[in-house]
Amino acid sequence: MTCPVAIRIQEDDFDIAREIAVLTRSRTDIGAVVSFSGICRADDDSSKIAALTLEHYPGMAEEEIKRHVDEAMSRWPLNGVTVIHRVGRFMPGQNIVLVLTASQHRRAAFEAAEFLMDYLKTSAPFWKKEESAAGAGWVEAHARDDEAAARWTKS
Amino acid sequence: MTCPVAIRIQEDDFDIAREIAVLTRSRTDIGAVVSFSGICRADDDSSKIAALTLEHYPGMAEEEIKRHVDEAMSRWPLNGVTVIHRVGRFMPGQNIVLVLTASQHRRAAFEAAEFLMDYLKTSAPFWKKEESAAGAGWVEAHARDDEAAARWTKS
Amino acid sequence: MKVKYFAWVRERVGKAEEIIEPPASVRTVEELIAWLSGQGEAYAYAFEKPKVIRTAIDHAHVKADAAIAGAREIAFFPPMTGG
Amino acid sequence: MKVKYFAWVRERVGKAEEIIEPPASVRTVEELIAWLSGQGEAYAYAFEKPKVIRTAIDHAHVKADAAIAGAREIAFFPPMTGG
Repeated sequence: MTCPVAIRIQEDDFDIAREIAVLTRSRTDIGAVVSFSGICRADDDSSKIAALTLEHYPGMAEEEIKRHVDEAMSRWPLNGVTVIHRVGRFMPGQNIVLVLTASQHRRAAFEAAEFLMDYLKTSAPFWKKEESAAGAGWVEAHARDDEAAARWTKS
Repeated sequence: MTCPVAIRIQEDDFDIAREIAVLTRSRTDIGAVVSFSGICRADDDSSKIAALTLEHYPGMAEEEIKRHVDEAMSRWPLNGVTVIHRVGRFMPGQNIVLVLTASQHRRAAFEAAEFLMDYLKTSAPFWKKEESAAGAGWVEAHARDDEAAARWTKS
Repeated sequence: MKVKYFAWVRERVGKAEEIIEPPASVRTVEELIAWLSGQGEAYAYAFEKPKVIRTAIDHAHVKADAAIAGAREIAFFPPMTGG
Repeated sequence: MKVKYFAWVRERVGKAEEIIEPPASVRTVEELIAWLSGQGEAYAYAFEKPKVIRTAIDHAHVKADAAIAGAREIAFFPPMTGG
Protein backbone atom coordinates (compact mmCIF):
# COMPACT_ATOMS: atom_id res chain seq x y z
CA MET A 1 0.00 0.00 0.00
CA THR A 2 1.46 3.33 -1.06
CA CYS A 3 0.97 6.12 1.45
CA PRO A 4 2.46 9.40 0.24
CA VAL A 5 2.95 11.90 3.05
CA ALA A 6 3.16 15.67 2.64
CA ILE A 7 3.89 17.98 5.58
CA ARG A 8 4.19 21.69 4.98
CA ILE A 9 4.41 24.76 7.17
CA GLN A 10 3.76 27.83 5.12
CA GLU A 11 2.45 31.38 5.16
CA ASP A 12 0.40 30.92 2.00
CA ASP A 13 -3.15 29.68 1.95
CA PHE A 14 -3.91 26.13 0.82
CA ASP A 15 -6.38 24.85 -1.77
CA ILE A 16 -8.23 21.82 -0.41
CA ALA A 17 -9.45 20.63 -3.81
CA ARG A 18 -5.92 20.78 -5.19
CA GLU A 19 -4.49 18.90 -2.20
CA ILE A 20 -7.16 16.18 -2.49
CA ALA A 21 -6.48 15.92 -6.23
CA VAL A 22 -2.75 15.47 -5.57
CA LEU A 23 -3.51 12.74 -3.03
CA THR A 24 -5.99 10.78 -5.15
CA ARG A 25 -4.70 11.41 -8.69
CA SER A 26 -4.54 8.28 -10.84
CA ARG A 27 -5.25 6.00 -7.90
CA THR A 28 -8.21 3.64 -7.65
CA ASP A 29 -7.50 2.11 -4.24
CA ILE A 30 -8.81 5.07 -2.20
CA GLY A 31 -12.43 4.83 -1.08
CA ALA A 32 -12.50 7.57 1.53
CA VAL A 33 -10.90 11.00 1.90
CA VAL A 34 -11.43 13.08 5.03
CA SER A 35 -10.35 16.69 5.19
CA PHE A 36 -10.25 18.88 8.24
CA SER A 37 -9.79 22.61 7.87
CA GLY A 38 -9.23 24.78 10.88
CA ILE A 39 -10.34 28.36 10.41
CA CYS A 40 -9.66 31.55 12.40
CA ARG A 41 -12.86 32.44 14.28
CA ALA A 42 -13.94 35.92 15.33
CA ASP A 43 -15.19 34.65 18.68
CA ASP A 44 -13.03 32.81 21.13
CA ASP A 45 -15.71 31.76 23.60
CA SER A 46 -15.41 35.06 25.48
CA SER A 47 -13.68 37.82 23.50
CA LYS A 48 -14.02 39.20 19.97
CA ILE A 49 -10.91 38.42 17.95
CA ALA A 50 -9.56 40.91 15.42
CA ALA A 51 -6.57 38.83 14.31
CA LEU A 52 -4.51 35.81 15.25
CA THR A 53 -0.76 35.39 14.92
CA LEU A 54 0.72 31.90 14.65
CA GLU A 55 4.32 31.34 15.74
CA HIS A 56 6.11 28.01 15.38
CA TYR A 57 9.38 26.27 16.13
CA PRO A 58 10.92 25.68 12.70
CA GLY A 59 12.42 22.24 12.36
CA MET A 60 10.78 20.76 15.41
CA ALA A 61 7.28 21.53 14.12
CA GLU A 62 7.81 19.48 10.95
CA GLU A 63 9.49 16.66 12.87
CA GLU A 64 6.78 16.51 15.51
CA ILE A 65 4.03 16.38 12.87
CA LYS A 66 5.99 13.68 11.04
CA ARG A 67 6.19 11.59 14.22
CA HIS A 68 2.41 11.74 14.59
CA VAL A 69 1.79 10.99 10.93
CA ASP A 70 4.04 7.92 11.30
CA GLU A 71 2.08 6.93 14.40
CA ALA A 72 -1.21 7.35 12.49
CA MET A 73 0.14 5.22 9.63
CA SER A 74 1.05 2.47 12.08
CA ARG A 75 -2.44 2.55 13.61
CA TRP A 76 -4.62 2.80 10.50
CA PRO A 77 -4.30 1.48 6.94
CA LEU A 78 -3.81 4.85 5.22
CA ASN A 79 -3.32 5.58 1.54
CA GLY A 80 -2.18 9.16 1.93
CA VAL A 81 -1.73 11.94 4.49
CA THR A 82 -1.30 15.68 3.99
CA VAL A 83 -0.80 18.15 6.81
CA ILE A 84 -0.46 21.87 6.11
CA HIS A 85 -0.11 24.35 8.98
CA ARG A 86 0.01 28.02 8.19
CA VAL A 87 2.01 30.56 10.19
CA GLY A 88 1.78 34.36 10.23
CA ARG A 89 -1.09 36.73 10.95
CA PHE A 90 -4.68 35.77 10.18
CA MET A 91 -8.05 37.48 10.09
CA PRO A 92 -11.29 35.76 11.10
CA GLY A 93 -12.49 33.51 8.29
CA GLN A 94 -8.99 32.62 7.08
CA ASN A 95 -7.65 29.07 6.92
CA ILE A 96 -5.09 27.99 9.53
CA VAL A 97 -4.61 24.26 9.22
CA LEU A 98 -5.46 21.40 6.87
CA VAL A 99 -5.32 17.68 7.58
CA LEU A 100 -6.17 15.23 4.80
CA THR A 101 -6.32 11.48 5.20
CA ALA A 102 -7.10 8.89 2.55
CA SER A 103 -7.90 5.25 3.10
CA GLN A 104 -9.78 2.34 1.61
CA HIS A 105 -12.56 2.68 4.18
CA ARG A 106 -14.07 5.69 5.90
CA ARG A 107 -13.46 4.72 9.52
CA ALA A 108 -9.67 4.74 9.20
CA ALA A 109 -9.72 8.09 7.37
CA PHE A 110 -11.98 9.71 9.99
CA GLU A 111 -10.08 8.38 12.98
CA ALA A 112 -6.64 9.20 11.61
CA ALA A 113 -7.69 12.78 10.80
CA GLU A 114 -9.13 13.32 14.26
CA PHE A 115 -6.07 11.74 15.89
CA LEU A 116 -3.74 14.02 13.92
CA MET A 117 -5.74 17.14 14.79
CA ASP A 118 -5.82 16.23 18.49
CA TYR A 119 -2.04 15.86 18.50
CA LEU A 120 -1.40 18.93 16.41
CA LYS A 121 -3.31 20.91 19.04
CA THR A 122 -1.41 19.60 22.03
CA SER A 123 2.03 18.58 20.88
CA ALA A 124 3.08 20.35 17.68
CA PRO A 125 5.10 23.46 18.60
CA PHE A 126 2.78 26.24 17.43
CA TRP A 127 1.49 29.14 19.51
CA LYS A 128 -1.38 31.52 18.90
CA LYS A 129 -1.51 35.15 19.92
CA GLU A 130 -4.88 36.86 19.76
CA GLU A 131 -5.56 40.51 19.09
CA SER A 132 -8.81 41.87 20.46
CA ALA A 133 -10.21 45.17 21.69
CA ALA A 134 -8.65 44.31 25.06
CA GLY A 135 -5.17 44.11 23.50
CA ALA A 136 -2.97 41.23 22.42
CA GLY A 137 -2.46 38.06 24.41
CA TRP A 138 -1.23 34.51 24.04
CA VAL A 139 -3.98 31.91 23.81
CA GLU A 140 -4.00 29.55 26.76
CA ALA A 141 -4.03 25.80 26.20
CA HIS A 142 -7.43 24.21 26.74
CA ALA A 143 -7.86 21.25 29.08
CA ARG A 144 -10.37 19.86 26.54
CA ASP A 145 -7.56 19.58 23.99
CA ASP A 146 -5.41 17.56 26.38
CA GLU A 147 -8.38 15.32 27.09
CA ALA A 148 -9.01 14.90 23.37
CA ALA A 149 -5.41 13.82 22.80
CA ALA A 150 -5.47 11.51 25.83
CA ARG A 151 -8.33 9.51 24.26
CA TRP A 152 -5.86 7.97 21.82
CA THR A 153 -3.61 6.53 24.50
CA LYS A 154 -6.42 4.48 26.02
CA SER A 155 -7.32 1.32 24.18
CA MET B 1 -26.59 29.97 15.38
CA THR B 2 -27.27 29.78 11.65
CA CYS B 3 -26.95 26.32 10.18
CA PRO B 4 -27.66 26.27 6.44
CA VAL B 5 -28.37 22.78 5.15
CA ALA B 6 -27.95 21.63 1.56
CA ILE B 7 -28.96 18.15 0.43
CA ARG B 8 -28.59 17.20 -3.21
CA ILE B 9 -28.88 14.00 -5.19
CA GLN B 10 -27.35 14.48 -8.60
CA GLU B 11 -25.59 12.81 -11.50
CA ASP B 12 -22.97 15.54 -11.82
CA ASP B 13 -19.71 15.58 -9.93
CA PHE B 14 -19.22 17.96 -7.00
CA ASP B 15 -16.45 20.44 -6.27
CA ILE B 16 -15.40 20.19 -2.63
CA ALA B 17 -13.64 23.56 -2.56
CA ARG B 18 -16.73 25.27 -3.99
CA GLU B 19 -19.03 23.57 -1.49
CA ILE B 20 -16.79 24.55 1.43
CA ALA B 21 -16.65 28.12 0.11
CA VAL B 22 -20.46 28.25 -0.05
CA LEU B 23 -20.69 26.98 3.52
CA THR B 24 -18.11 29.33 5.02
CA ARG B 25 -18.48 32.45 2.85
CA SER B 26 -18.63 35.70 4.85
CA ARG B 27 -18.93 33.85 8.15
CA THR B 28 -16.48 34.19 11.01
CA ASP B 29 -18.11 31.85 13.52
CA ILE B 30 -16.88 28.62 11.91
CA GLY B 31 -13.68 27.17 13.35
CA ALA B 32 -13.78 23.68 11.87
CA VAL B 33 -14.89 22.18 8.58
CA VAL B 34 -14.77 18.43 8.00
CA SER B 35 -15.32 16.95 4.57
CA PHE B 36 -15.78 13.33 3.71
CA SER B 37 -15.62 12.20 0.12
CA GLY B 38 -16.49 8.66 -0.82
CA ILE B 39 -14.82 7.47 -4.00
CA CYS B 40 -15.47 4.47 -6.26
CA ARG B 41 -12.68 1.95 -5.65
CA ALA B 42 -11.37 -0.60 -8.15
CA ASP B 43 -11.10 -3.27 -5.47
CA ASP B 44 -14.00 -4.40 -3.37
CA ASP B 45 -12.09 -6.57 -0.91
CA SER B 46 -12.34 -9.61 -3.22
CA SER B 47 -13.16 -8.69 -6.84
CA LYS B 48 -11.85 -6.13 -9.34
CA ILE B 49 -14.52 -3.54 -10.09
CA ALA B 50 -14.90 -2.10 -13.59
CA ALA B 51 -17.83 0.18 -12.78
CA LEU B 52 -20.48 0.89 -10.16
CA THR B 53 -24.09 1.91 -10.72
CA LEU B 54 -25.94 3.81 -8.02
CA GLU B 55 -29.74 3.58 -7.90
CA HIS B 56 -31.86 5.53 -5.43
CA TYR B 57 -35.44 6.04 -4.30
CA PRO B 58 -36.26 9.60 -5.40
CA GLY B 59 -38.12 11.54 -2.76
CA MET B 60 -37.43 9.18 0.09
CA ALA B 61 -33.65 9.50 -0.32
CA GLU B 62 -33.76 13.28 0.21
CA GLU B 63 -36.20 12.95 3.11
CA GLU B 64 -34.19 10.23 4.82
CA ILE B 65 -30.97 12.25 4.55
CA LYS B 66 -32.83 15.32 5.88
CA ARG B 67 -34.02 13.34 8.91
CA HIS B 68 -30.44 12.38 9.74
CA VAL B 69 -29.14 15.89 9.17
CA ASP B 70 -31.82 17.15 11.60
CA GLU B 71 -30.77 14.49 14.08
CA ALA B 72 -27.11 15.55 13.69
CA MET B 73 -28.07 19.19 14.25
CA SER B 74 -29.89 18.26 17.44
CA ARG B 75 -26.87 16.34 18.72
CA TRP B 76 -24.04 18.71 17.81
CA PRO B 77 -23.75 22.51 17.58
CA LEU B 78 -23.34 22.73 13.80
CA ASN B 79 -22.89 25.82 11.66
CA GLY B 80 -23.58 24.16 8.33
CA VAL B 81 -24.16 20.79 6.69
CA THR B 82 -23.94 19.77 3.04
CA VAL B 83 -24.69 16.28 1.76
CA ILE B 84 -24.35 15.44 -1.94
CA HIS B 85 -24.97 11.91 -3.16
CA ARG B 86 -24.38 11.11 -6.79
CA VAL B 87 -26.38 8.54 -8.76
CA GLY B 88 -25.62 6.94 -12.10
CA ARG B 89 -22.69 4.88 -13.36
CA PHE B 90 -19.18 5.45 -12.00
CA MET B 91 -15.68 4.34 -12.83
CA PRO B 92 -13.03 3.66 -10.18
CA GLY B 93 -11.57 6.94 -8.96
CA GLN B 94 -14.79 8.91 -9.38
CA ASN B 95 -16.55 10.70 -6.52
CA ILE B 96 -19.75 9.17 -5.15
CA VAL B 97 -20.67 11.06 -2.00
CA LEU B 98 -19.74 14.23 -0.13
CA VAL B 99 -20.57 15.12 3.47
CA LEU B 100 -19.49 18.52 4.80
CA THR B 101 -19.96 19.66 8.38
CA ALA B 102 -19.01 23.01 9.88
CA SER B 103 -18.87 23.89 13.54
CA GLN B 104 -17.17 26.15 16.02
CA HIS B 105 -15.02 23.29 17.30
CA ARG B 106 -13.50 20.31 15.55
CA ARG B 107 -15.01 17.53 17.66
CA ALA B 108 -18.60 18.35 16.67
CA ALA B 109 -17.67 18.62 12.99
CA PHE B 110 -15.84 15.27 13.02
CA GLU B 111 -18.52 13.39 14.92
CA ALA B 112 -21.43 14.78 12.90
CA ALA B 113 -19.71 13.90 9.60
CA GLU B 114 -19.01 10.36 10.74
CA PHE B 115 -22.56 9.98 12.09
CA LEU B 116 -24.03 11.15 8.79
CA MET B 117 -21.86 8.80 6.76
CA ASP B 118 -22.72 5.84 8.97
CA TYR B 119 -26.43 6.52 8.49
CA LEU B 120 -26.13 7.23 4.79
CA LYS B 121 -24.59 3.78 4.41
CA THR B 122 -27.26 1.90 6.30
CA SER B 123 -30.47 3.87 6.03
CA ALA B 124 -30.54 6.15 3.00
CA PRO B 125 -32.25 4.35 0.09
CA PHE B 126 -29.36 3.92 -2.34
CA TRP B 127 -28.16 0.67 -3.87
CA LYS B 128 -24.91 -0.19 -5.61
CA LYS B 129 -24.50 -2.61 -8.47
CA GLU B 130 -20.96 -3.66 -9.34
CA GLU B 131 -19.63 -4.66 -12.73
CA SER B 132 -16.60 -6.93 -12.70
CA ALA B 133 -15.04 -9.59 -14.91
CA ALA B 134 -17.42 -12.06 -13.24
CA GLY B 135 -20.46 -10.05 -14.42
CA ALA B 136 -22.75 -7.57 -12.69
CA GLY B 137 -24.14 -8.00 -9.20
CA TRP B 138 -25.77 -6.01 -6.43
CA VAL B 139 -23.44 -5.13 -3.57
CA GLU B 140 -24.41 -6.83 -0.32
CA ALA B 141 -24.78 -4.79 2.84
CA HIS B 142 -21.84 -5.11 5.23
CA ALA B 143 -22.35 -6.07 8.87
CA ARG B 144 -19.58 -3.59 9.70
CA ASP B 145 -21.76 -0.75 8.39
CA ASP B 146 -24.66 -1.78 10.65
CA GLU B 147 -22.25 -1.93 13.57
CA ALA B 148 -20.88 1.52 12.70
CA ALA B 149 -24.39 2.99 12.67
CA ALA B 150 -25.32 1.21 15.90
CA ARG B 151 -22.51 3.03 17.73
CA TRP B 152 -24.57 6.22 17.66
CA THR B 153 -27.54 4.73 19.48
CA LYS B 154 -25.45 3.79 22.50
CA SER B 155 -24.60 6.59 24.85
CA MET C 1 -52.15 1.50 -3.38
CA LYS C 2 -48.92 2.21 -5.24
CA VAL C 3 -46.04 -0.21 -4.75
CA LYS C 4 -42.42 0.45 -5.76
CA TYR C 5 -39.52 -1.95 -6.09
CA PHE C 6 -35.82 -1.14 -6.06
CA ALA C 7 -32.50 -2.83 -6.88
CA TRP C 8 -32.73 -6.62 -7.19
CA VAL C 9 -36.32 -6.68 -5.92
CA ARG C 10 -37.19 -4.51 -8.94
CA GLU C 11 -35.19 -6.74 -11.26
CA ARG C 12 -36.83 -9.90 -9.95
CA VAL C 13 -40.39 -8.56 -9.98
CA GLY C 14 -39.69 -7.21 -13.45
CA LYS C 15 -41.17 -3.77 -12.91
CA ALA C 16 -40.34 -0.61 -10.97
CA GLU C 17 -43.85 0.16 -9.73
CA GLU C 18 -47.47 -0.86 -9.99
CA ILE C 19 -50.88 -0.33 -8.43
CA ILE C 20 -52.08 -3.26 -6.33
CA GLU C 21 -55.34 -4.04 -4.57
CA PRO C 22 -54.72 -6.60 -1.85
CA PRO C 23 -57.74 -8.03 -0.02
CA ALA C 24 -58.85 -6.38 3.23
CA SER C 25 -57.43 -9.32 5.21
CA VAL C 26 -53.91 -8.12 4.34
CA ARG C 27 -53.18 -5.69 7.17
CA THR C 28 -49.42 -5.61 7.78
CA VAL C 29 -46.26 -5.34 5.71
CA GLU C 30 -45.53 -8.97 6.50
CA GLU C 31 -48.94 -10.05 5.25
CA LEU C 32 -48.56 -7.92 2.14
CA ILE C 33 -45.23 -9.59 1.35
CA ALA C 34 -46.85 -13.03 1.81
CA TRP C 35 -49.73 -12.01 -0.45
CA LEU C 36 -47.40 -10.60 -3.12
CA SER C 37 -45.36 -13.83 -3.04
CA GLY C 38 -48.46 -15.63 -4.23
CA GLN C 39 -48.91 -13.39 -7.28
CA GLY C 40 -46.69 -15.45 -9.58
CA GLU C 41 -43.19 -16.80 -9.99
CA ALA C 42 -41.50 -13.42 -10.35
CA TYR C 43 -42.96 -12.25 -7.03
CA ALA C 44 -42.20 -15.56 -5.32
CA TYR C 45 -38.57 -15.17 -6.42
CA ALA C 46 -38.34 -11.51 -5.38
CA PHE C 47 -39.75 -12.21 -1.93
CA GLU C 48 -38.27 -15.69 -1.38
CA LYS C 49 -36.36 -14.45 1.68
CA PRO C 50 -38.86 -12.06 3.27
CA LYS C 51 -36.56 -11.26 6.20
CA VAL C 52 -34.02 -9.68 3.87
CA ILE C 53 -36.60 -7.32 2.35
CA ARG C 54 -36.76 -3.75 3.71
CA THR C 55 -39.97 -1.77 3.48
CA ALA C 56 -40.85 1.92 3.46
CA ILE C 57 -44.34 3.35 3.75
CA ASP C 58 -44.72 6.87 2.39
CA HIS C 59 -40.93 7.37 2.37
CA ALA C 60 -40.28 6.20 5.94
CA HIS C 61 -38.68 2.91 6.99
CA VAL C 62 -41.13 0.55 8.71
CA LYS C 63 -40.90 -2.89 10.30
CA ALA C 64 -42.60 -6.08 9.12
CA ASP C 65 -45.45 -5.71 11.60
CA ALA C 66 -46.33 -2.15 10.49
CA ALA C 67 -49.95 -1.61 9.43
CA ILE C 68 -50.45 -0.75 5.76
CA ALA C 69 -53.82 0.97 6.27
CA GLY C 70 -53.82 4.45 4.75
CA ALA C 71 -50.50 3.96 2.94
CA ARG C 72 -50.22 5.87 -0.32
CA GLU C 73 -46.93 4.33 -1.42
CA ILE C 74 -45.20 1.20 -0.22
CA ALA C 75 -41.66 0.40 -1.36
CA PHE C 76 -39.76 -2.89 -1.13
CA PHE C 77 -36.00 -3.10 -1.49
CA PRO C 78 -32.86 -4.92 -0.30
CA PRO C 79 -30.67 -3.58 2.53
CA MET C 80 -29.23 -0.25 1.46
CA THR C 81 -25.66 0.07 0.18
CA GLY C 82 -25.23 3.77 -0.54
CA GLY C 83 -22.67 6.21 0.76
CA MET D 1 24.63 24.89 24.22
CA LYS D 2 22.04 26.73 22.19
CA VAL D 3 18.81 27.72 23.93
CA LYS D 4 15.63 28.86 22.14
CA TYR D 5 12.57 30.57 23.54
CA PHE D 6 9.08 30.75 22.01
CA ALA D 7 5.82 32.65 22.48
CA TRP D 8 5.56 34.45 25.83
CA VAL D 9 8.73 32.81 27.15
CA ARG D 10 10.55 34.51 24.26
CA GLU D 11 8.82 37.82 24.94
CA ARG D 12 9.65 37.71 28.66
CA VAL D 13 13.27 36.66 28.22
CA GLY D 14 13.56 39.32 25.53
CA LYS D 15 15.36 37.20 22.97
CA ALA D 16 14.61 34.28 20.68
CA GLU D 17 17.82 32.37 21.23
CA GLU D 18 21.22 32.49 22.84
CA ILE D 19 24.26 30.40 23.70
CA ILE D 20 24.53 29.54 27.39
CA GLU D 21 27.19 27.82 29.46
CA PRO D 22 25.63 26.50 32.64
CA PRO D 23 27.95 25.00 35.29
CA ALA D 24 28.53 21.23 35.26
CA SER D 25 26.32 20.85 38.35
CA VAL D 26 23.28 21.65 36.16
CA ARG D 27 22.29 18.21 34.89
CA THR D 28 18.55 18.17 34.23
CA VAL D 29 15.99 20.36 32.52
CA GLU D 30 14.58 21.26 35.91
CA GLU D 31 18.01 22.33 37.16
CA LEU D 32 18.61 24.31 34.00
CA ILE D 33 15.33 26.19 34.46
CA ALA D 34 16.28 26.97 38.08
CA TRP D 35 19.71 28.17 36.96
CA LEU D 36 18.25 30.34 34.16
CA SER D 37 15.78 31.88 36.64
CA GLY D 38 18.80 33.24 38.52
CA GLN D 39 20.22 35.01 35.43
CA GLY D 40 18.28 38.24 35.92
CA GLU D 41 14.79 39.68 36.23
CA ALA D 42 13.72 38.84 32.67
CA TYR D 43 14.58 35.17 33.22
CA ALA D 44 13.00 35.10 36.67
CA TYR D 45 9.79 36.45 35.10
CA ALA D 46 9.85 34.02 32.15
CA PHE D 47 10.38 31.01 34.40
CA GLU D 48 8.32 32.15 37.40
CA LYS D 49 5.98 29.16 37.01
CA PRO D 50 8.41 26.41 36.01
CA LYS D 51 5.66 23.75 35.89
CA VAL D 52 3.96 25.56 33.03
CA ILE D 53 7.11 25.58 30.90
CA ARG D 54 7.48 22.89 28.25
CA THR D 55 10.91 21.81 27.08
CA ALA D 56 12.29 20.20 23.96
CA ILE D 57 15.79 18.83 23.54
CA ASP D 58 16.97 18.57 19.95
CA HIS D 59 13.40 18.93 18.65
CA ALA D 60 11.82 16.29 20.90
CA HIS D 61 9.58 16.92 23.90
CA VAL D 62 11.22 16.00 27.21
CA LYS D 63 10.16 16.01 30.85
CA ALA D 64 11.61 18.13 33.64
CA ASP D 65 13.86 15.33 34.87
CA ALA D 66 15.47 14.74 31.47
CA ALA D 67 19.27 14.95 31.37
CA ILE D 68 20.67 17.81 29.33
CA ALA D 69 24.04 16.19 28.70
CA GLY D 70 24.87 16.11 25.00
CA ALA D 71 22.02 18.42 24.03
CA ARG D 72 22.75 20.61 21.02
CA GLU D 73 19.59 22.72 21.28
CA ILE D 74 17.20 23.19 24.17
CA ALA D 75 13.92 25.04 23.69
CA PHE D 76 11.55 26.47 26.29
CA PHE D 77 7.95 27.40 25.53
CA PRO D 78 4.42 27.53 26.92
CA PRO D 79 1.88 24.75 26.30
CA MET D 80 1.22 24.55 22.57
CA THR D 81 -1.88 26.08 21.00
CA GLY D 82 -1.59 25.27 17.32
CA GLY D 83 -3.98 23.47 15.05
